[in-house]
Amino acid sequence: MYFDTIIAGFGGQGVLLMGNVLAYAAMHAGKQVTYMPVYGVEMRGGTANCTVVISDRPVGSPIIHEPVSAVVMNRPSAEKFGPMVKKKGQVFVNASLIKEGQFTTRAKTVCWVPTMELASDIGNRRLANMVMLGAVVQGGGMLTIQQVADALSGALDPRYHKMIPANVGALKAGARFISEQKAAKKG
Amino acid sequence: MYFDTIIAGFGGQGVLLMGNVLAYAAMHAGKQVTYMPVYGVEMRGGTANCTVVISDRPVGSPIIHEPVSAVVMNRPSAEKFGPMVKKKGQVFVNASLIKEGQFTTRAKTVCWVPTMELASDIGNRRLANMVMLGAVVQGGGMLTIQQVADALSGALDPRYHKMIPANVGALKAGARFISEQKAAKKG
Amino acid sequence: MPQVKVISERCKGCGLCVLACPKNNLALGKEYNAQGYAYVTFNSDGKCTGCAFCAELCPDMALRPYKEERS
Amino acid sequence: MPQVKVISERCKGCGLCVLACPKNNLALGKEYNAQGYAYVTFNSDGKCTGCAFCAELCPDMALRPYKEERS
Amino acid sequence: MARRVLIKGNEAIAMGAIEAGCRFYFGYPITPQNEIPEYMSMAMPKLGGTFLQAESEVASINMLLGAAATGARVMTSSSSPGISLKQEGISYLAGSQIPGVIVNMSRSGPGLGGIHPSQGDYFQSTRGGGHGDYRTLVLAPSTAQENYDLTMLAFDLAEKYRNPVMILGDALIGQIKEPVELKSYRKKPQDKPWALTGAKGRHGQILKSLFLADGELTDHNWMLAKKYKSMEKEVRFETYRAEDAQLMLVAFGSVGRILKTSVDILREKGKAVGLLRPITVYPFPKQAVRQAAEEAKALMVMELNTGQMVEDVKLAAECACPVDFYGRPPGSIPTPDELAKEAMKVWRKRGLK
Amino acid sequence: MARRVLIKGNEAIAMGAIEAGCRFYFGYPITPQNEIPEYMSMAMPKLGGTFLQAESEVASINMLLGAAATGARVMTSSSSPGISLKQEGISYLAGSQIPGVIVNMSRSGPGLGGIHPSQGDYFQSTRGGGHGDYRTLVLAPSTAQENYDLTMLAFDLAEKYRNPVMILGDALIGQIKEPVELKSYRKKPQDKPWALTGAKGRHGQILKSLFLADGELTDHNWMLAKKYKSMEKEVRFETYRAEDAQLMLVAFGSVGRILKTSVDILREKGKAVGLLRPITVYPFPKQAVRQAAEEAKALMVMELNTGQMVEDVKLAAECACPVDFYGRPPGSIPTPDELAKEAMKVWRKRGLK
Amino acid sequence: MSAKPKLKQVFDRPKSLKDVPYHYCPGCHHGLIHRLVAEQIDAFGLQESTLAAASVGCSVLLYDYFDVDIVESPHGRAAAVATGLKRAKPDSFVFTYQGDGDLAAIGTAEIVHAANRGEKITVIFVNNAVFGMTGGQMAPTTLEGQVTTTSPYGRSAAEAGLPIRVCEMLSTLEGTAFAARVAVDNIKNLKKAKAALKRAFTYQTKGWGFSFVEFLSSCPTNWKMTPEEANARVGKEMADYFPLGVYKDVRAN
Amino acid sequence: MSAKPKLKQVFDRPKSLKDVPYHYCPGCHHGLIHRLVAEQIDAFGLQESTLAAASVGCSVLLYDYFDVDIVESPHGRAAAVATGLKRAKPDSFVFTYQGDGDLAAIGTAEIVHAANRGEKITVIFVNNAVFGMTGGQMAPTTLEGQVTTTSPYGRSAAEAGLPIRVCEMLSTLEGTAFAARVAVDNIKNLKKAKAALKRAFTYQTKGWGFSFVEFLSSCPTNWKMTPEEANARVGKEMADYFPLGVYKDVRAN
Ligand SMILES: Cc1ncc(C[n+]2csc(CCOP(=O)(O)OP(=O)(O)O)c2C)c(N)n1
Ligand SMILES: Cc1ncc(C[n+]2csc(CCOP(=O)(O)OP(=O)(O)O)c2C)c(N)n1
Ligand code: SF4
Ligand code: SF4
Ligand code: SF4
Ligand code: SF4
Ligand code: SF4
Ligand code: SF4
Ligand SMILES: [Mg+2]
Ligand SMILES: [Mg+2]
Repeated sequence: MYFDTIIAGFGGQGVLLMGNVLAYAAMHAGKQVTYMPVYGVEMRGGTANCTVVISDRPVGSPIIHEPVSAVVMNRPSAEKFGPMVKKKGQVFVNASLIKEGQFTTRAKTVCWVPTMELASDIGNRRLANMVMLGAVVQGGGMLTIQQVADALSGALDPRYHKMIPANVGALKAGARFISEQKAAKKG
Repeated sequence: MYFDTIIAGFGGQGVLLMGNVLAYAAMHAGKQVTYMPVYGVEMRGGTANCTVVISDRPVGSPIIHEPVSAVVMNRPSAEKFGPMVKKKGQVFVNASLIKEGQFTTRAKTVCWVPTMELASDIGNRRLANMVMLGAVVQGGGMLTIQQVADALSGALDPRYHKMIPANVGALKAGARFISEQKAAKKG
Repeated sequence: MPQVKVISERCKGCGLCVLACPKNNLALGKEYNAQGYAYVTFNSDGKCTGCAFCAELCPDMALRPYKEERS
Repeated sequence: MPQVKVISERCKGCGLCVLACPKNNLALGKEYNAQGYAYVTFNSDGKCTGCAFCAELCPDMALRPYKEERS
Repeated sequence: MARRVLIKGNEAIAMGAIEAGCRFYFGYPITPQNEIPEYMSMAMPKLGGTFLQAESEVASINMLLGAAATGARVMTSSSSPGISLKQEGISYLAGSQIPGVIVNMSRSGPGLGGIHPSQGDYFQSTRGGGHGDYRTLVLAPSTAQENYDLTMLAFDLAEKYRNPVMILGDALIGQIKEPVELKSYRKKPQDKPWALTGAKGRHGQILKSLFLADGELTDHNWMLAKKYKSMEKEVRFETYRAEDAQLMLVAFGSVGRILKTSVDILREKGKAVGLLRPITVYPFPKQAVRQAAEEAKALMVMELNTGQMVEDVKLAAECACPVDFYGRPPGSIPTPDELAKEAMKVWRKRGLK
Repeated sequence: MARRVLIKGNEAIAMGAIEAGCRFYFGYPITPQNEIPEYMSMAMPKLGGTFLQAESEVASINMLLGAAATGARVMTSSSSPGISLKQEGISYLAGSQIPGVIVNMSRSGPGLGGIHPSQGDYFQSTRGGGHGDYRTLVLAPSTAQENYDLTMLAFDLAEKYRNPVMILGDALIGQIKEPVELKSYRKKPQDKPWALTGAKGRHGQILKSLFLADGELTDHNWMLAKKYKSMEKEVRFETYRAEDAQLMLVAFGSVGRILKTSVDILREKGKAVGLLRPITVYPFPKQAVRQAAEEAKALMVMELNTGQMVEDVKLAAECACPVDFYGRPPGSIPTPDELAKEAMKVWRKRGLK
Repeated sequence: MSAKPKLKQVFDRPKSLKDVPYHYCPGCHHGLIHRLVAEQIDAFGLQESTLAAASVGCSVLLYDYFDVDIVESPHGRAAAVATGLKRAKPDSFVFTYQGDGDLAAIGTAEIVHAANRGEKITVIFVNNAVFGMTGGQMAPTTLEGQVTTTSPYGRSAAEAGLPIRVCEMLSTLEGTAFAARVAVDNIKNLKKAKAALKRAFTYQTKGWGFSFVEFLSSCPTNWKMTPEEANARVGKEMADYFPLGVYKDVRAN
Repeated sequence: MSAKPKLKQVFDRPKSLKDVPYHYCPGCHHGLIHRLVAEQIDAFGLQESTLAAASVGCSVLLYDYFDVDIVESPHGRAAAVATGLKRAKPDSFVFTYQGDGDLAAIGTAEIVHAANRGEKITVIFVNNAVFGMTGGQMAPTTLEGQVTTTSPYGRSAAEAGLPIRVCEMLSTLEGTAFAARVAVDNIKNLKKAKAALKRAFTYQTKGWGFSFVEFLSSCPTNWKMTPEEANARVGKEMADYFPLGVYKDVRAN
């Protein structure tokens, strides 16, 4: 098993948290995992990204030039990371902020996830990141949604533990969306 | 031709000037020469010394562990440098401040020069250093007194040029003393 | 009539001009620019005096106020 | 009678004690110590008060003043 | 049982230090190591320890010098330009034989350069960036776990040899978040008769590097030289799939870890390629390299610079086999594939099969 | 006709600098190089130049950086601890490609150490004491005359390569007073389009070392690496009675000059001993050493430290012949006799006749 | 039909600033301070003779914005670099632009001595009470009790001392000819800031000596505030501890 | 015959000074200042708990004289070293002993920040207006017009600025609790110096904060004066520019 992804967006969108939760879940699932944030001056200007690599073998490089997948939460991220994804890879696009034609990619699979709408549906627009994470886990298949849900208590600061059920709901909403899409395609 | 010497004494005795004049004279006489002062913390406490090496060949080391000669102007210097002089070497001792038995040396030749008395004789006690230099040149034989006298105008700051005749007198007085001693010994 | 042009691609939506305008002529909009900032919009209902306070205090020089030329 | 002992090997002949003594009891001598300094000498002709100014101001602690013990 | 946590490389260093009993930290912010002072500022007050943000790197290395002179376990951390500023202080620590742990999460230089992972400070760390003929022990971790473990070791070595010990990493090593097993430190309380604790029941004692009397400094330097020689027994290195390797890759730190994947890639292609990863870069694993040079057909050094450790490898290999080099200055991180390709070039150049 | 004067090595440097058109000097006192700032403080005002005593070595290297950025010829000088403090600045100069001449009349270390002649800063000078993968040209004079001549050369090289150039001496080289012939400098006025002179008739321009964009820093470092490679043509060395030498001694600076007398002593005894004295220690005279290794039966390196340049000699010799070493930490200066004796030990050990 | 009155642009970018966007965070005062400095460069006609010493901090990319000759300084050393620039080119206008970490922490010796020597340079000191670029660590000017990433329990006077008032300290030095503390949180202060800058420029162009302008500045990102909150904090807490005003003006008549 | 009255020694070496001769030049005040410090160590009973940070200057060999625990500091860094000592051993009495080159030139940042943090240490600052150890170069405290080996035409205010008054500058910092400038050129001043030192020691032993005593000191060798002339210069030219007195004493009632 090998999976990697670059998760990118505005600072406020919680992209680093997505990466952390994913990495934490992978660790708990007994996988080898690395998480690598951007840091320093690159953080100015309000964008953020991180790379997560999950594998059965020790992870050599935590930074990936041609990722297997990318999760792009805003347009500049889509423009930057879309083109880097492998041909056989997947791009998870925040359809709430990014429109068709606004970026290029070689990737076979592009999943458009209306994160904010789905998050609104479950009552909290700020959970858009967890919705997306649910979609990524479902689409990437490297972990189960349950494994991620179980990791939340460890990954989140105790202050936010009361939010766990809502987060789990968001994860599931995202996962459901992907399943439905797949079903729709097949059907 | 090869000659070296360590010239040592109190700060105020003009030992560095002696070394400088000697080195300057050697340069003018077409010799290879190095002059090396002590420097830094070693200067605290009021003592000073320098090493002059004169040779027909390029001078490798400007610092000498077993000098051919030493010029000791005060007792601490005699104690320190007397024992270092080569067996076949010479020690020039300031007999005005140092008494027999106050230091040890292996050197064959020890010249006791009553520098201050000789300087007083020619009317200026402060020329004791030049008296000693005259003695050293006469005793060492590496240069002539005339060569040293000729070098004074180059070696001394122009401010002191009016003192040159007196300095030459002192050089000669020192030289004369050595000649007389030698003559006495022979005779 | 005095007015203010917003260079929307330069605006970072900080809202300092909104604070600065004595006439409440500026407001943060709902449109995002390419940098992802919800940029400010100028409400040209005639209250603008062309005082340029907004432009003076905009850290990103995103505003260009205009005023009638005195002749 | 108050008096001052000079530790001649410690004296550097700086003369600061000479300046310090209100009674002019100290003077630079003509003898040199092993370090080559002409050390100070105490003139014990009875003017010394044992005030210790000289010792207090000697940078090299070369002086030891003595005074009658009050009983 | 040891707790397993997902933490940044920098945090692993801070936690390792605290576990090893470090209660004094002096530092000055600089990317990419800020998580170390930040962690310390959070943790130290709770432990009754001292976190002090100094006015500069120069001040912080000298605060370390002062605190360490009392026998305490003290750490400072910085990154390349800041480490340059600490060189005078490090030289004093070495000269006065005061222990201390100095972390360099190096940046890319020269000058301000950038914050990309880089191995441009190898020479500075291993060959006395400061003045004088001294050495520091240098540990080069390649995972967050090693950060934790080697930091504990660093304190032991520093005290054992009364010498500064450096931990040399880069942004990759400092910023990576990985699972770390929090082993506990087995304290070996050490006698420190040299420590300044007040002249109680003894005369005042001195920690200094100035030796003015004739020959004293020569003796001091010989003593230090002997000490450095004796450090050679601390050599640590790792080999990976090295048995029967015809081409032995040599790399440390971040490149060392990336190359493991490259070795896997090459082995899958049936190429007998192995890896020798120095963990101590001073003392350098000379014997291991020498042996590899005898057993393999070729050595290949890879570094994030234009050629530094390769000199140590050549000196150690003593011409027993050819030593090739692939250098890559900072600016982007090489992938396992790229490095595997470079290795294949040498494989072919050297006619290996 | 050239004037012949009896001057100190340090004065020779100051006079060489002034002759080469240096009109800006920034420094901070430290033994054994104080005659340089003292000479400059005397001479500069008369020449309309600037002598400025900075508040520290850190400040002075940065004043140099500022003044040199305008295209002026600028010098600073110090000694070991002060040079350590300048390392960050030197790395910036290298990264921003700003020329400048830095004199290190080195002391004996580590730490405060002492002021004895010493060669403990060889590694620091030749292998980037500062952070990052850069190099400085390093000239190692051995006489007052060379101090004078090489200082003039240093300014030319600094500008030619837009790089800092170091002059590496020690107390012997700085404090010795010797006859010096005051040759005059043939000015080669150089165009400096990079210099900051004000954005007149052009846009503002920048001297910097920070490169953030993807790949930019990599390119910058490759460019620098190429530049360093191109410096190899500046190699300078001297041989002394080297023809037919069976044992070739290799030494620089103060030991290099002392060894000439040792060679004379040995030749008088009929031993075919010669001397190879690197004048540039970076770039190192690799080819000359390599050739010597092929022609002689053995090389022997002598240094006032416990082993630094010997690594360069070994790397250059590439095992073509054995390389022996005699090191002597600072504290006392070896005499020609002593060194001749050490050479004889190797002579016998290697079975030479 | 009366002709529509012609509209005239009443504000524009200074020409010594390049027409590129800043990398600063929304609401950060750095950009505004840049503009004020550039306006004076234009007003004094100094674009062609300005040499700037950039520093290390969020404003490290100064040279991407100002269209004048600029040299990068190592962190904290801009005042020394500027000394070199000015001594080598005495007819140039030389300024530094430094943050509080740069100037008041690591660069303390350099600024004190440049001021004391009376170097004829102008120092723009941007005090935002935090190390911005490195992610919000405590600065020497961080207020008591302020939470930063290295003062997680709030700056403690007992451990870290109280914030340094640089303007006051430098004003005690004979070499400091002009020193003022200003802010740009509202129009009134902005005007005073412009006046102080103008005066500082006058000092240098007339050769009157060392001039220093401290800007209280905001760092919404690291203060974890909205731009509005941060802007308000400048005028309140910050200006309370760091009083605005002209501290030294030796040629004031 | 009346018994000769018994003589009592009215002055002796303090016991925390080793009984060895100093290496200082004749008439140099360093030795005297050492003694005054040692007397306070004795008086406060601190010999067993003192940790000193020596500095680099003529007094570098401090550890050959004081019989207390001492660590050598790199030039200028004694205040940082002392910070480390005190933080690690808060119950110790920690002092630095620094020259004007050490403290007021290269060590400016360290002393400013140690003072500003209010480190509970005592700083003995020996201002002799010159770099003594290195052979008489200009110091930041060298008087205007004073000839030194690096100001051969006399210190020029235009080029090098005017001498820094450290006591005054540090007194502006909140962390400085006690600061005084004293001299030892005559008995009256010596007494005041003793009182100031005592007060400084009190500050530290009571944990009241950073204490600083500046001694105006002589350097006959590098001033090229006799000891008497140098001693006189301290009280005249030096004290004129550097006024003696207590500058800060926050616990004065
Ligand atoms: C020698 C050195 N130490 C530390 C750093 C890291 N560093 C970069 S900017 C900075 C401080 C920035 O704070 P400030 O000067 O206040 O500027 P701001 O970003 O707040 O505007 C630091 C510590 C560095 N680049 N070099
Ligand atoms: C980093 C460094 N720079 C310079 C020196 C040389 N140095 C030794 S002492 C000294 C200054 C001495 O002056 P001061 O501190 O006033 O003490 P004084 O000798 O006058 O008592 C200097 C510059 C050094 N040892 N280390
Ligand atoms: S010009 Fe004045 S009135 Fe008009 S929007 Fe700007 S601040 Fe408001
Ligand atoms: S001040 Fe400028 S950047 Fe901020 S919201 Fe207004 S126009 Fe936009
Ligand atoms: S004790 Fe007083 S009176 Fe006696 S010699 Fe000393 S200073 Fe003079
Ligand atoms: S003060 Fe002391 S050292 Fe000086 S002359 Fe008097 S006794 Fe001697
Ligand atoms: S971090 Fe702070 S100072 Fe830096 S750009 Fe952002 S708001 Fe401005
Ligand atoms: S040089 Fe000056 S300060 Fe140093 S010991 Fe001599 S008189 Fe004292
Ligand atoms: Mg700041
Ligand atoms: Mg001094």
